Amino acid sequence: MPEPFEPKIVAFFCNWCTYLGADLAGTSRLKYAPNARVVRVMCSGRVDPQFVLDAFAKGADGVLLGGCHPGDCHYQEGNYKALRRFKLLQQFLGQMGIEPERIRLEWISAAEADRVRTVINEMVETLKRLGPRKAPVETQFAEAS
Amino acid sequence: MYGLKREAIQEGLQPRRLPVAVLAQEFYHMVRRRGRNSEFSLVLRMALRSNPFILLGMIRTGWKLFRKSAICLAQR
Amino acid sequence: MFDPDDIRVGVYVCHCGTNIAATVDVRELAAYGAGLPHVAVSREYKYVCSDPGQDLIRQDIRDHGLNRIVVASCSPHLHEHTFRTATAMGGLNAFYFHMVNIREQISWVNEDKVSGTAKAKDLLRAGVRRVAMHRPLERGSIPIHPDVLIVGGGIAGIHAALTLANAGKHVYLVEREPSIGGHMARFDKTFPTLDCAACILTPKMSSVKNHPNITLWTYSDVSALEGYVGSYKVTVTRRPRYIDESLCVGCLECIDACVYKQAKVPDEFNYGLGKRRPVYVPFPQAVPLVPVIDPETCIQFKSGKCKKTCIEACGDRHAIDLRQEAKQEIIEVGSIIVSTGFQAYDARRNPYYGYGVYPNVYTALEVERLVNASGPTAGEVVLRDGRKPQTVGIVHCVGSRDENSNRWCSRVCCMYSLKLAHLIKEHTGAEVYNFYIDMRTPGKGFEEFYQKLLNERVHFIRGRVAEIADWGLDATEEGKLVIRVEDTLAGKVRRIPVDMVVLSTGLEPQADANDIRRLFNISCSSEGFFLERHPKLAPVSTFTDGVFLAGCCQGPKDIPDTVAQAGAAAAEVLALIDAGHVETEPNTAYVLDEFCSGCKTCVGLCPYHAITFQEERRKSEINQALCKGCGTCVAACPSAAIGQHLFEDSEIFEEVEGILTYA
Amino acid sequence: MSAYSYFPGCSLRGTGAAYEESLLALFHVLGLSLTELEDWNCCGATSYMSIDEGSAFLLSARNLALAHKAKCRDVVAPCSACYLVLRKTQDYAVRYPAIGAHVGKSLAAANLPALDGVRVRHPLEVLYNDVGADRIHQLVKRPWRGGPVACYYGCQIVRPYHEVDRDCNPTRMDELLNAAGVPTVEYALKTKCCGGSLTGTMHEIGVRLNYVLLKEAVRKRAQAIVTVCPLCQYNLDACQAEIRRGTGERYDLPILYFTQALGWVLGADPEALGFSRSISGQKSIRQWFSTATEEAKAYV
Repeated sequence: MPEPFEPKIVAFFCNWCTYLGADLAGTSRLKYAPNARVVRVMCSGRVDPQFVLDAFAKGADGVLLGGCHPGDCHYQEGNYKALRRFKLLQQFLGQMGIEPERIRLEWISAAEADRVRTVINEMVETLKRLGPRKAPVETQFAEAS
Repeated sequence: MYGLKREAIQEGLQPRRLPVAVLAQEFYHMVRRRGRNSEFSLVLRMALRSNPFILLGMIRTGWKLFRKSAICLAQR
Repeated sequence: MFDPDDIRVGVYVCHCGTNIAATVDVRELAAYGAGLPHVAVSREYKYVCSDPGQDLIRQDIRDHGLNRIVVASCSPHLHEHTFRTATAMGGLNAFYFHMVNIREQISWVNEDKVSGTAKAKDLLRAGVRRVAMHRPLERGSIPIHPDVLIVGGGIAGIHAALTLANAGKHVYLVEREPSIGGHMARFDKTFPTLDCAACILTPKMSSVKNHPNITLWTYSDVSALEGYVGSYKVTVTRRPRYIDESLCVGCLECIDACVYKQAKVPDEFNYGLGKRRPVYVPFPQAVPLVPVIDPETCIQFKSGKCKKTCIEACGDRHAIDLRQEAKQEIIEVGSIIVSTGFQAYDARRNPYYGYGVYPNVYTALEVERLVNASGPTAGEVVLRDGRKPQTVGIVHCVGSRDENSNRWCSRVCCMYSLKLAHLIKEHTGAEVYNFYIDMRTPGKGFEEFYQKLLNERVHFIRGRVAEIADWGLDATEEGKLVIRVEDTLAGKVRRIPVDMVVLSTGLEPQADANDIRRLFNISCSSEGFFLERHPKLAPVSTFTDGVFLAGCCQGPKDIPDTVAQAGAAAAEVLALIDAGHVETEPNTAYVLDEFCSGCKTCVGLCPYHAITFQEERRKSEINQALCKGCGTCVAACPSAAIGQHLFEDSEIFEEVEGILTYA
Repeated sequence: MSAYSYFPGCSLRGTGAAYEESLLALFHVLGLSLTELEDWNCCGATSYMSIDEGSAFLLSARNLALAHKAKCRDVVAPCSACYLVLRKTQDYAVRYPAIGAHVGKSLAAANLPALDGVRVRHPLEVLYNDVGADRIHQLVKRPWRGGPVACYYGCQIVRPYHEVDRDCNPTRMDELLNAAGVPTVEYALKTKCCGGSLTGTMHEIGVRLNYVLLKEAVRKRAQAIVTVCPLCQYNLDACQAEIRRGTGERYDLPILYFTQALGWVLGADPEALGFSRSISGQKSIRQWFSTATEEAKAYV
């Protein structure tokens, strides 16, 4: 019997809000799906679209970006930059044949441990429904770039 | 709460002829039979099964209602 | 000597007692680490953060020639600093270290050992790949400006200010109200010792006024903040009080001279139980003792047709200046203490308690003013119609421990309710009923105080009050307020008629806590109180360096705890100032000249104006002192000409690659 | 014209006949269309729930599905008990997957559509949200000649769901009546229980509850009580004679439906509002509502 599909999510969390929210989820002992692997960045504004493309190219089933709520950025407005890039990126991924649901941007504050759990669980659900990514995209990206 | 009440009625834990339980049972049977219920026959059946004497006390109100055609003997 | 290209990684997997070991197979993980490329040593250890654990790292660096360290343990927010120091002690650059979080992100949030271990392997692999890319870095250093800003002049702000000022530091104390003193100035007695709040507070208030090292600005707000730890630029807006503080001598003759012979305006300090004139001091012991003119109610401001008897009374002191305008003060400080306090829960939000509907339903703070000798009734506990209450009901947990309003326990209500019960009984001889859910008296002398009240024959009924209403069922209830409650000890519903109801309202964050939070770039916990850096180990620090917390803005607490916390915040500030400088993270961004095309995309992106464009070289340049290290410009540079120390593209690519490569 | 499905419920075909008459008259005056669900069945009420939970949800779900089938998804349920049972079914079907699956399967077996998009509405909330107090104010045709009234909401429309009004201190009926020129009194017991079926089963307790409600209304100088539920109306109405006998206190208050009061003010035919069906307070009712026809014409 084949093993059930367990999607792999690469999550880029900002140091000041979402990463702390995930820490709080830990100290609160909230349980959530073990599918996300967190990469810590100082600010969601640091997330270069290339990181996301790279993650997909290397086999991620989904990418989650986490930043501070609008107006709450530790660096004043990095999260707005992230939002702008995210919109473009989502469009671009669509053209690459990657479903827009595979990438998600969420504002999660240091207090919102429960949100971390919900978002990750939801995303795992979504990705399980979508199934493994259709085409090995590496070639597509190679052509695109 | 309903869970407890349901269990109590099923197990017969409530006092015999407790009108609350009788009402629930009569209501249930009436709706099962006809889909809707009629207040007149519901109250009549409940009273007959729990304590027929309370019907005497109801005559006065019942008569008033009947006069105002707020209850009728047959289902509409 | 080792070949610099010869990367030798040491991997340390922490059990954290059973915190990690229970749901991650640490032995398997360490064995897996040993098999990863470049790994020279891979160990598991009970507590890597302990002294022997750190020694192990230092020893291995020497014995095995390690030049990169990876620790798989808790969150970097907890122990990154510890392990960097250990790495440095072993003789390596502190930044040849990377931390893998397998506790907060795995063992605490996952129950299944198999999937947890698999996830841990992914993260460890990513960490090992990343650390190989690390380069040696140096920390920067910022000098600390020795002046301190304290926001909020309640007991927390006052105590912190005096502590710092006594240590010889200059303090700016900014208070929104016309006087310092906060909530404590409104209390009559303090629990459990029943010493008079004014007697212990007012001497401290006048010391603040007279201290040469304290600049006190009341009736003022912090309106803007720039900068960072060590050098903050603060804009304080001083609202006009229409009386010049430097000229006023506090004789208060202007108040007596006001054309309003009768005080008519509901008085904020007494929660509207008393009246004041348009020119007023909030209370007799106010600091500074300088009146305020309220333009909303002053005839001169409203119609321009006042006889201005106040100016006449002030005479040649000329302290009254009706043309005064808001003034901005700009100061530089190195550190900040936020002590903005709490607000009481608005009892109107529980309509079933009838506050605002029935005049004889009071909040606890109102009753504090009633029992206070300097309050609106000169200490007489009387109802609004002048009657003395025969029976009084005190309802605990109004706006606390309630799914429908605030879920937390406000910590002080049980004790202040007991105190009020005692005072009301003492003042009126009334029968006093306390309605409580649980009595919470954890403090020095608190439980003894509760026992004392029991002996005083105050009634205690255990149960949350369902409703307070004025409808009575029989003659004993006519004209009374009826408290309906389930007495959970007697197991029945009771109706208790009383003359007066006191609602013990809980503590909640200030209405504008969110604005304050944004201003100072700090976080709130989910209930809205400011978030401390660590609940146990850094209880007065925030995630913004140089900003500290004291008092109820961080969570409900009583006066002793508030003062202790204020002292702790002052000590943290002193440590910072006396160190003279603070080390900064080296995670700044820098421009690689050879790739910079001079497109200026980055220049406008930087919120700190750290990026300038060098016209003659046609290159961007990043000021290392101004850069905060967010990395937005790095992500935006179309030529990949900007790098960020510690968060290089190459490092992150390696990390992602590590996560996704199946071993 | 807004269109609604109408679920009368068993009571409105019995003791609550005046409610149905006045509701239809009022909706007609307001130009709202009310189409009775074809072949509706009993909502199950609490009694059914006490015997067989599974079928209880099916009973109400069937009605909701009928509304979906009729393509008129706003189901107006005037009886508070019907409203609550239907609303609860809709909620539980979503909240508890097991119930949802059970309901879904049974509906499918009966060739009925799912519950998607069906909204359970109470006429009070329909008037407040879809018509609005301002519009009611503009449409006033007759002056209110009665005394001040106590608005009595009962428990079921405000708890646990808050779509009709707030749970502790609902005010929407007061707002609508005030907009229509009907004075209301502050009535602290507005969401206290009327006893429900207890007047039939545990008679003394039921009467006692109604006594408290009436006493407080009179103390607040209300001259009538306005209700939103056939059972509340019946209890308050029918208990008064017995309370008179038991306590010697004189109670003879008209217990009206809010649809009767609004219907009167907005100019519906008084004959169609079912005033004559009330047991108590007939004297006031005759004074307030019957002789006024000519004067009302003059007023218009």
